[in-house]
Amino acid sequence: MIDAIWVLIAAVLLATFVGVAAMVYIWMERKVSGRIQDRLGPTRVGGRFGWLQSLADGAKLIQKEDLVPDSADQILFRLAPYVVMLGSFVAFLALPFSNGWVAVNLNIAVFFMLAVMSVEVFGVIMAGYSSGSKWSLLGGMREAAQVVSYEIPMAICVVIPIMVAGTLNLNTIANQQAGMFWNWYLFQSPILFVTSFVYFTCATASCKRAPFDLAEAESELVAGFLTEYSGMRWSFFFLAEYASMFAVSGIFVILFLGGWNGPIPIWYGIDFGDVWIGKFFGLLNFLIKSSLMVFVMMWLRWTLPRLRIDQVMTTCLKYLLPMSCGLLLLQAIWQVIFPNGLVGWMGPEVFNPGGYPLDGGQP
Amino acid sequence: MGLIWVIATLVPLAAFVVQILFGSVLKRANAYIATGAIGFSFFLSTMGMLWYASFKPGVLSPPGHHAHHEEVVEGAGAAGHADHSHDGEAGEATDHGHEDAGHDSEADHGPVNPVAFEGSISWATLIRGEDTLSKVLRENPALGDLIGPEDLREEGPGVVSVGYRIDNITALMFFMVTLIATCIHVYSMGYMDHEPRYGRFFAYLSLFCFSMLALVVSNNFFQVFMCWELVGLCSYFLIGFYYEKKSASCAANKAFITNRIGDVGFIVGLMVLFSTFGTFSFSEIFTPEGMLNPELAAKADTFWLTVAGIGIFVGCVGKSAQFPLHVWLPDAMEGPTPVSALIHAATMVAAGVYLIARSFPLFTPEALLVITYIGGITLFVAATIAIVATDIKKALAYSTVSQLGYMVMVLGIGGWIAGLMHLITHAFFKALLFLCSGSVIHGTGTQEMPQMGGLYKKMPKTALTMLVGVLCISGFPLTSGFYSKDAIIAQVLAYGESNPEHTFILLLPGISAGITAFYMFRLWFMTFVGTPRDKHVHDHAHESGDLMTVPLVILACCAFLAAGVPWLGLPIPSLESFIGFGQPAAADSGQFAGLTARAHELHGVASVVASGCALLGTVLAVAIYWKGYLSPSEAQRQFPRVYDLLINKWYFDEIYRYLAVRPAMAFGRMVAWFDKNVIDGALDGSADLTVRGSNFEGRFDLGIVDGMVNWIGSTFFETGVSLKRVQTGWLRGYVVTIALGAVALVALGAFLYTP
Amino acid sequence: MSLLVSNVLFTCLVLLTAVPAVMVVITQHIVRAACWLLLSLAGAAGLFFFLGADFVGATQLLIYVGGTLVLVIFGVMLTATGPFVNLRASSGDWAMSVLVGFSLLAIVTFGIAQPTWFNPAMFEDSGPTRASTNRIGMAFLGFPEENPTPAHPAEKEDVLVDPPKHVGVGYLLPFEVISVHLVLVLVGAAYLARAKQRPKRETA
Amino acid sequence: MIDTVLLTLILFLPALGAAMLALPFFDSDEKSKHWMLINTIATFGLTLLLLGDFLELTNEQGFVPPLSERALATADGQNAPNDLVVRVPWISSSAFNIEYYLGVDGISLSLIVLTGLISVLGAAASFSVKKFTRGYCILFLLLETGMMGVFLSLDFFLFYIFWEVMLLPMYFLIGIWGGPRREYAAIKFFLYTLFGGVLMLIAMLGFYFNSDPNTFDIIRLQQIGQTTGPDAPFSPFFQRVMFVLLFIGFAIKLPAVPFHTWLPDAHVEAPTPISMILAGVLLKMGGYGLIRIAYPICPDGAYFFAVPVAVIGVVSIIYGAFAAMAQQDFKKLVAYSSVSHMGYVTLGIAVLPILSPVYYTWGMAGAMFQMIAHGISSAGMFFLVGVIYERAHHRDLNRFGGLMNIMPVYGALSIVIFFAGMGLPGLCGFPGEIFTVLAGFKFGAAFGIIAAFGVILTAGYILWTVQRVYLGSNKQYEGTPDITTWETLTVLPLVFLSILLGVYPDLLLGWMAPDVEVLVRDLTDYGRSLTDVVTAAK
Amino acid sequence: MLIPSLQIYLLVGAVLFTTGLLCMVTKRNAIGVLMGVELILTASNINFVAFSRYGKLGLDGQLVSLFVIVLAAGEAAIALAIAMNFYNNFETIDVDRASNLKG
Repeated sequence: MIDAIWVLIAAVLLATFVGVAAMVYIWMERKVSGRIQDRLGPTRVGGRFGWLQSLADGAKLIQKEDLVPDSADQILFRLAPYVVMLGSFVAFLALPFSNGWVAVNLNIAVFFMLAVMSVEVFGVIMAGYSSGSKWSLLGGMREAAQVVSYEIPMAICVVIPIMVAGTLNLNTIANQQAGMFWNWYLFQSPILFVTSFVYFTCATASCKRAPFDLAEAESELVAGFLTEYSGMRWSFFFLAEYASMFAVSGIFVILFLGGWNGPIPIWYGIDFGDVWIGKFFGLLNFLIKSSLMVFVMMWLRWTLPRLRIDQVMTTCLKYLLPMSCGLLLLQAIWQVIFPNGLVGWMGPEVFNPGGYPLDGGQP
Repeated sequence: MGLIWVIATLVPLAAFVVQILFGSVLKRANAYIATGAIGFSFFLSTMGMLWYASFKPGVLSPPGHHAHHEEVVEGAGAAGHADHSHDGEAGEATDHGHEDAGHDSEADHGPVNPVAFEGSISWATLIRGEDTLSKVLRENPALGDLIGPEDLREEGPGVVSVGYRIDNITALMFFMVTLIATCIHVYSMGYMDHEPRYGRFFAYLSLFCFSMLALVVSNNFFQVFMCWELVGLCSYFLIGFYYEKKSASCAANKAFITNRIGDVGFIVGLMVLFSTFGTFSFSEIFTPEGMLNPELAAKADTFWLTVAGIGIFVGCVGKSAQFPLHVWLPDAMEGPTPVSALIHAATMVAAGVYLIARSFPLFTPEALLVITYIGGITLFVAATIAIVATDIKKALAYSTVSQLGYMVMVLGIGGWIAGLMHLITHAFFKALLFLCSGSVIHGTGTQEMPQMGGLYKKMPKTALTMLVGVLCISGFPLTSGFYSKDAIIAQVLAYGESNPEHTFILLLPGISAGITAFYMFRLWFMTFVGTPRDKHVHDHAHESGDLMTVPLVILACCAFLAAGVPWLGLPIPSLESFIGFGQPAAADSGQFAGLTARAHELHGVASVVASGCALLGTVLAVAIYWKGYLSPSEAQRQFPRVYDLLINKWYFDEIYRYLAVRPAMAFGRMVAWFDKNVIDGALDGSADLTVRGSNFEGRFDLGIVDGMVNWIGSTFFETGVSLKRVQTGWLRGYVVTIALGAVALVALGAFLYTP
Repeated sequence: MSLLVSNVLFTCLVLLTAVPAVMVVITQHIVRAACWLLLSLAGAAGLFFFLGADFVGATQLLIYVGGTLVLVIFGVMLTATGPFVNLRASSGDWAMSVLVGFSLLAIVTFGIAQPTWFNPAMFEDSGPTRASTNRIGMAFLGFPEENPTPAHPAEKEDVLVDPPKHVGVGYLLPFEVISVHLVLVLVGAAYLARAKQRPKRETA
Repeated sequence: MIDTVLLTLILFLPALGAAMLALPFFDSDEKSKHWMLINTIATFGLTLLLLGDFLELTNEQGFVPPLSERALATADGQNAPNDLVVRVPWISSSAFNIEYYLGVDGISLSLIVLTGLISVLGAAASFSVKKFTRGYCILFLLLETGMMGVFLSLDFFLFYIFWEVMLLPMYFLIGIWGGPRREYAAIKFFLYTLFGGVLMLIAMLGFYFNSDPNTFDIIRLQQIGQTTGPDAPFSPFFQRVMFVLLFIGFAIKLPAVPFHTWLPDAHVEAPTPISMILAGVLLKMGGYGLIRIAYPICPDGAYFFAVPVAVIGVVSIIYGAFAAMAQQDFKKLVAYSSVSHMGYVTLGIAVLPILSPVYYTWGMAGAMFQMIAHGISSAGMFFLVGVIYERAHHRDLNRFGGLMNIMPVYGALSIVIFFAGMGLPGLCGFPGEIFTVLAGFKFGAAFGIIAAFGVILTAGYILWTVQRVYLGSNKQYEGTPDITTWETLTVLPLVFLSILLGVYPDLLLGWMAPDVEVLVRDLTDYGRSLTDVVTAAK
Repeated sequence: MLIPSLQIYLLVGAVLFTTGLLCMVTKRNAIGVLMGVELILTASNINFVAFSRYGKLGLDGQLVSLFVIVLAAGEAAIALAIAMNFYNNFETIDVDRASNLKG
C-alpha cells in the first residue's frame, strides 16, 4: 500500500511539476521571442515581467467553448489530446531530477522515456486524421513521417553515451559523471561532443519544434493538426509540447551534461551527496541546465526559418542518420583504443590537478 | 689531422649542392662559389701537405716530431682514437675496429713507410651481430666454451665504410688535383664566359672535384669504385655539355659506356677481393710497409689473385683510356676545353694510374705483365695516331693516352716512383697544354690546326706558355718532363737488363719518346709559326684575357719546376724523394728487388737516351713543319697504308662497331622478338586452345546436358499446369485454410494423444 | 504493492489488451481499428511490464506503438481513397471466419484448461526478474546465469563485475542474421515503396 | 593495444576511405581525388608512425627483437604492450586455425613504408584521371589495402586473401583506365597472377595439412620448415616440390624470365599512377614472398634449386636489359628495365648455398635494398614517362629529342631518376645491385661476372634513351610546358629519396639489415646442419 | 478480479491470436490484414514472456520476443511497401482483388 501511495504522490507531484514547468516555459518562450524580435513580450500580468501571463492564458482557454467539427471523427478527436499528454507525462516517470529523486527508478529509464515519448506522435496523427480537415491530415502525415524518421538517429545518438556509461539507468549515468566538469560525457571524447549536437537536433525535431515544426506550420497548413482544436484541448497539446521539450532536454542534460552534477564539485569535502540539501542543489543544477537547453530550443525557433518537408527528411535520412551511425562506430573504436577514456589514458594528474576523485563519487 | 682533407673534400660537394639548388638564382655567382670552394680546398690541402711533409722522417725534423710520430704511427689504438676524436667533432660516427689493422710495429721499419691517417664511417651496415656477440662473450666468458672461436668472427665483411686514408701519395695527389682544378676554375670563368649554361658548368665542376678528391682520399676499394663511377658521371655530363650537338651526346655515351666496361672489370676485382679477402680496406689488404697482407694472401688462390689484379686493372684501362678501351678519350674532346684539361688530361684519367699505384702490392707478376704490355701497346698506338691528328685537341688527347701508357707500363715493370712522378708532371704540363689549346680555340674559333698557323704574334703569352708545355712533354732537360721521363727510361732499362725476354715492349718507350717530341712540336709549329693558312681565322684571332692567361702562367711555372731537383733550395723534398717515401715494399722486392737502385745507377744512360730520342723527334718536326724541308703530304703519299691506318685510328671504332655494338643491338632485337613471339606466342596459343576447348564443351553442354535438363523441366511443367488450379488467389481463403488446418491438426493430436 | 492493487491492475491490463483486440475485429473503420490496436498493444506492453519484462515492454512501446503502428496509419492515409474507407466482408465470410476462429479458440482454451495437456504445476512463478539490460545483453552473448556474487550489490546493480559462466553460444548469430535480414528488408521496402513513374492503366 | 590499432588502421584505412567514397558527399571528381590523396597521406603518415614505433622497440642490446620472437611471445600471451604483432583468432580457431595475424619487422616495414609513399605519389599522379573518377579512387584505395595486407600478414591464409584482393582492383584499373590494348593487358596480368596464386594456394594447403597442428602461421611454418633431422615434418622432397610451386608463384609477380611477359603489356597499357604502383610496389610482393615465405619455409628446396634460381636471376638481368635495348616504346623500355632490375633481387636471394651468414646477408640485404630502390626509381621513371606522354601523346623514343632544353626542370629530375635506375653510386640503385652481384660472385663466379655485365647493358640502354629523349635539339616540341609544380611535387620525394638512400644506405639498412640478418642466420644454420648431415653420412 | 497466473496469460494470448486471425480473415483492407498479423505476433509475444517468467526458459523467452518484435517491425515495413505497391498498381487496397496469381 505504501508503494501505491508513493506512486500516487509521485504522480501528483509530477503532474504538478509538469504543468507548472510548461506554464513557466510558455511564459519564457514569449519573453525570449520578444527579446529576439526586439520586443518586450508580456509585461503586465502578475505585476512585473508578466510572470502570470500563462496562468491567465490558461484561465481564458478553459473558459472557451469546446468545439468539435461535424466532419470530425468524434471519438478520436476527443481522444487525441489525452494521448499526446499521456505520452509526454508518462515519460517523466523515469526521469530523475536529482540523485534518487525519481518516480520509478527503472533500470531501462532512458529507453523507457524514448518509448513512451514515441507514443505522443500517435496522438498527433489521431488529431490530424480525425479533424476531418485537409490541413490537419497533411499535418498529421508530416508528423508521422518526420517523427518516425527522427526517432532513429535520436535513438542511436542516445546509444552512444550509453555505450560509454554501460547502463540505461539515468540515475547511474548521471552519477558516473560526478566530479569536475570534464567528467561530463560531453567532454569525454570528441565523438560524444559531436553526438550531443546531433542528438539535440533530433530532439528538437522530435518535439516538432521550429525549424522542424512542419506538422503545425502556421503559414502553410494553418496550424496543421491543431487547426480544428480550441480551448482546453488545444492547450493540452501545448502543455505536452513544452513538457516533452523539458523531457528531451532532461535526457540531454543527464546524458551529456552531467545531470545534477555541477561543473565543479565545490561541496565535495562536505558530504552533501546523501542528504536532501545536496539533492536539492542537484535538483537546481538539473533544472538550470535543462532550462538552458530549453532556452536554446527557443532561441533556435526564433532564429531559424522553417525548413521544407523534403529538407527535413533529407536532413534526417541523408545527414543525421549516417552521421549518427558513423559516430556510433567511431565511438566503439574510440572505446577500444581508450578503454578508460581520455582521462584514464593520459593519466589522472593531467586532468585532475586538484585530486578530485574521478570515479564518480557515488553517494 | 685527417679532418683537413675531409673538409677539403666536402667543400666542393657543398658548393655543388648550393649551386644545383640555387643555380638559377645565383647565375654567374655560381662560378665564384665553385672557384672559392676549390680554392679553399687547395688552401687546405697545401696546409695539410706542408704539415704532413714537416715531420716526415728524414726530410725535416720539425719540433715535436717525436710526439707526432707517437701519436700517429705507434700504438694502433692510439692512432685510431686520436683520429676518432677528430671525427667525432665533425659529427661523424666512427667505426672502431675496422681500420686499426695496419699499424703495428711501425716505428722499427725504416723511414720509407708512409704515415697514414685513417678514419671511416659506416656507409652500409649489413651485419651488426658481430659486435653484439663479442660483447655478450665479454660479459659472460663462460659462454666462450659453448660458442667456439670460429663463431666469434664470421668470415667476411659486415660493413661497407667510407673513409679517408692520408699518406704522402694521397697528399700529393690531393695537392695536385686542387691546384690544377683551381687554375682551371679560374680559367673557365674566362673561357666559358659566353656559354648559356654557365652556372651548370661550374656545378658539374664542383661535383667532379668532390668525386675526384673523395677518390683520392678513400681508404678502401669500394669507395674508390663509387667515386670512380661518379667521376665518370661528371665526365659524361661535361663531355655532353653541348648536348644539342649529336656528336657531343654520342661522345658522352661512348665515354660512359666504355668506362662502364672497365668498371665491370673493376667490379670483378672487387668481387674477388670480397669473396677471398672479405674486406675492401687498404689497410687490411696491405701491410703498412706496402706488401700484400700475408694472412689474406694465404687464403687466396694465385689464379683469383691474378684475376683480381687484372680486374682492377681493367677498371684502370677504362678510366685511363688504355689500349682496347682508349677510344673514348679522343671523342671526349667534344666537351669544353677546360674540362678536357681537368678531367681528360690531368686528374680523372690519371686516377687509373693512381689506382694501379695504390693497389700495386695486389698485382701478381702475371697481372703486372699484362699491365706492362697494355701500357706499352697503348703508348705506341696512341703516339702514332697523334702524328696525323689535325684537330688540336684530339692530338693532345692522343698524346694524353700515350703518356698514360707510359705511366701504366712503367708501373707494370715496378717503376712505382717513375710512374707516379710522371703522373704528377704530366698532369701539370698536359693541363697547361690543353688550356693553351683552349686559349687558341677561344681566340680563333676553330680546332683544326690546318686552319691555324702564325699565331705567335697574335697570342704570344699562349704561345710561350704552350712552348713550355711542349718542352716539358718532349722531355727536354731541366723541365719536369725530363726528370719523369728519364726515370721511366731508367726503369725500363733496368728491367730490360733483368728481363731480356720483354725487350720488344721495352723498346717502345724510347721510340715513342721521339714520336712524342715530333708530334708535339708539329702541333706547336702548325699552330704558332709559319704563315697563316686561313686568313679569316688569323684575322679573327686574339689573345685571351687575364682570367685565362694568368692560370696559364702559373701552370707553366709548375710544369717547368714540378720535378726540379733542388726545388730552388727550399727546405722541402724533391718530387722524386717525396714520392719515394711512399713506395710500397712490393715495388722493391720479389722480381723487382734491387730494381730501383739499379734504375738510379742507370739515370745517366737514361737521360741520354731520352733526350736523344726527343731531340730526334724535335729535329724532324722542325724540318717538316717549321723549315719545310720535308713535305707531310709527300709522306702521306709515300706510305698510304700507314697513313690510312693512322688517320682511321687503327680502325678501332669500326672494329668495335661491328664486333660489339651491332651484335648487341641485334641480340637485343632478337630477345625482344623472342619475347613477343615465342613466350607470348606460347601464352596466347594456350589461351586460344582453352577458348576452343570451351567452345566445344559449350556445344556439348547445349546439346546433351541441357537437352536432358529441358526434358525433365518440361515434364515437371506439365505436372505443375495441372496442379495450378488449387491456387484460388483468394487471400483470406488461404488464412481460413491455414486456421482450419491448425484446428484439424490439434484435434487429430488430441484424438491420438494418450498420456 | 498490495495484492489487491496488483490484481486490479492485472485485470485492467488483461481487459485493456483483450477488449480492444476484439474491437479491432468488430469495427469496420480502419483508422479506428488502428486506434483500438494501439490500445491493445499498449495493454500488451503493460502486461510485459507486469511480468517483469521491462525491456520487452519498452521495446514493444517504442517499436510497435511508436514505429509500426505509425507506419500502419501512414499506410492507411496513403492508400485511403477517401477519408473513410469501408471494405466490408460479406456475411458469409463473417460466419465462416467466426466459426473457424471460435473453434480455434475453443480448442486452445481446452488445451490450456486440460490438465493432461498442460500441467500448471510444472510452471512455477519464478518471480519478477526485473532483468537489467546488462543481463539481457549477457544472455545474448550466452551468459544466461546471473552473476552469483556481485561485488558491490548496492552500488553496482547494473554493472557486471565478474562475468558468469559461459553457456552455449548465445543469440549473437541469430542477432546478426536478423540484423542483415532487417537491412535487406528495409532496402527492399524502400525499393518497393518508391514512387514509380509507371503508366497508369487505362480503364476502359 | 596501440599497435593493434595502428596496424589495423594502416591496413584498413584505405579500404575505409574507399567505402566512404560511396557516400553521396563525394559527388564531384575533385572531392574524390582529394579524399583519395588525403587518405593515402594519412596512411603514409601512419606507416611512418609505425616506423617510429618499430625503432622504439630496440632493446638494450641495440636490436629490435626478431619478428619470430615477438610473434611467439604474442602467441603465449607474453607480449610486450606494443610489439607490433597482432594475433586475433579469425576463422574458427578450433577448426581452421586461421588468424587475423599481422606483424612487422624490418623487411616488411621497409616495403610498407614504400607502399605508403608510392600510394601517396600515385594518388597525386592520379589527378589527371578523367574517366569514372570516383570508381578509380575507390579501386585505388582498395588496391592499397591489398598491398598493405600482403606486407602485413603473417598468416598465410590472410596473405593469400590480400594477394588476391590486390589483384582485382588492379585488373579493373588497367582494364578500364588503360591504353588501347587494355583488355588484353589486364586479362594477361590477371591470368598470370592468378596462375601464380593458384600454385601458391596449393603450396599453402600443402603446408597446412602437413603441419601438426595444422596451421597457417607463417612464423610457425618457418620453424617447422627449418627443422632438420629424419623426423622433420616437412620432408626434403616435400619442401622441394612446394618450393617450386611457391617460386613460380612469386617469380611471376617478380617477374623473372620466362614469366615476365605480362609486365611490359600491363605497364604499357596501365595509366601512369597504376604503372607507378605496379612497378613500385606490386613487383616487390614477389620478392617479399620469396623472402618471407618460400625461402624460410622451404630452405631445403632453396638449397636444392639454388643454381636454377640464380640462373633465372642472371638470365633475367641480361635478358631484360637486352630486351629493353630493343624497345621503341618508352614505357616498354622501362618495363623491361624492371625485369632486369628485379633479376638482381632473384640473384641476391638465390645465393643461399654460400652458407656464410655474412656473405648471404649481402645477397639478401642487397635484394631487399634493390627492391626498395627499384620501387623508388621505377615509380619515378614511369611517372616521368607519364608526364611526357601527357604532353606529346605518344611514347615513341625515336620521335622525341631535345627535351632537356625545352623542359629543363623535367630533364634534370629525369636524369636523376634514370641514373638512379642505372645504378650509379650516390643514387639508390647502386648499393642493391653491387651487393647482390658481390654475393652472386661468392656463390659462383660466373653468376657474379655475368650479372656484372648487366651493368654495361643497363648503362647502354639508359644512356641511349636519355640521348634520344632529352639530348639534342628538337623543334617539334618547342613550347611544350615544363613539368608543373604539382608534378614536380609528386616526383620530388622520389628524387630526394633516391639521392638520400644512395648517399647513405644505412638510413634504410640500419633498421632493415638486422632482421635480414636474423633470417639469413636461420637459413644458413639450416644449410650448415644439412651439410653436417651430408658430411656425417660420408 | 483475475489473479495473475500462467493460464490467464495464455488465455489472453489465445484471445489475441483468435482476434488476429479473425481480423486477417474478415478484413478486406490489406492494412487490416496487417493489423491482424500484428495481433497474432503480440499474442505469441505474450506467451513467450509469460513462459519466460513461469517456465524454465529464463531470459530466452524475453529474447525471442525481442526478436519477434524487431522482425515484426521489418515485416510491417515490407508489408506496407507491398500494400503501397499493390495500391499503386490496382488503385485499391482490397486484397480480394489481388488474385492475379489465381491458377
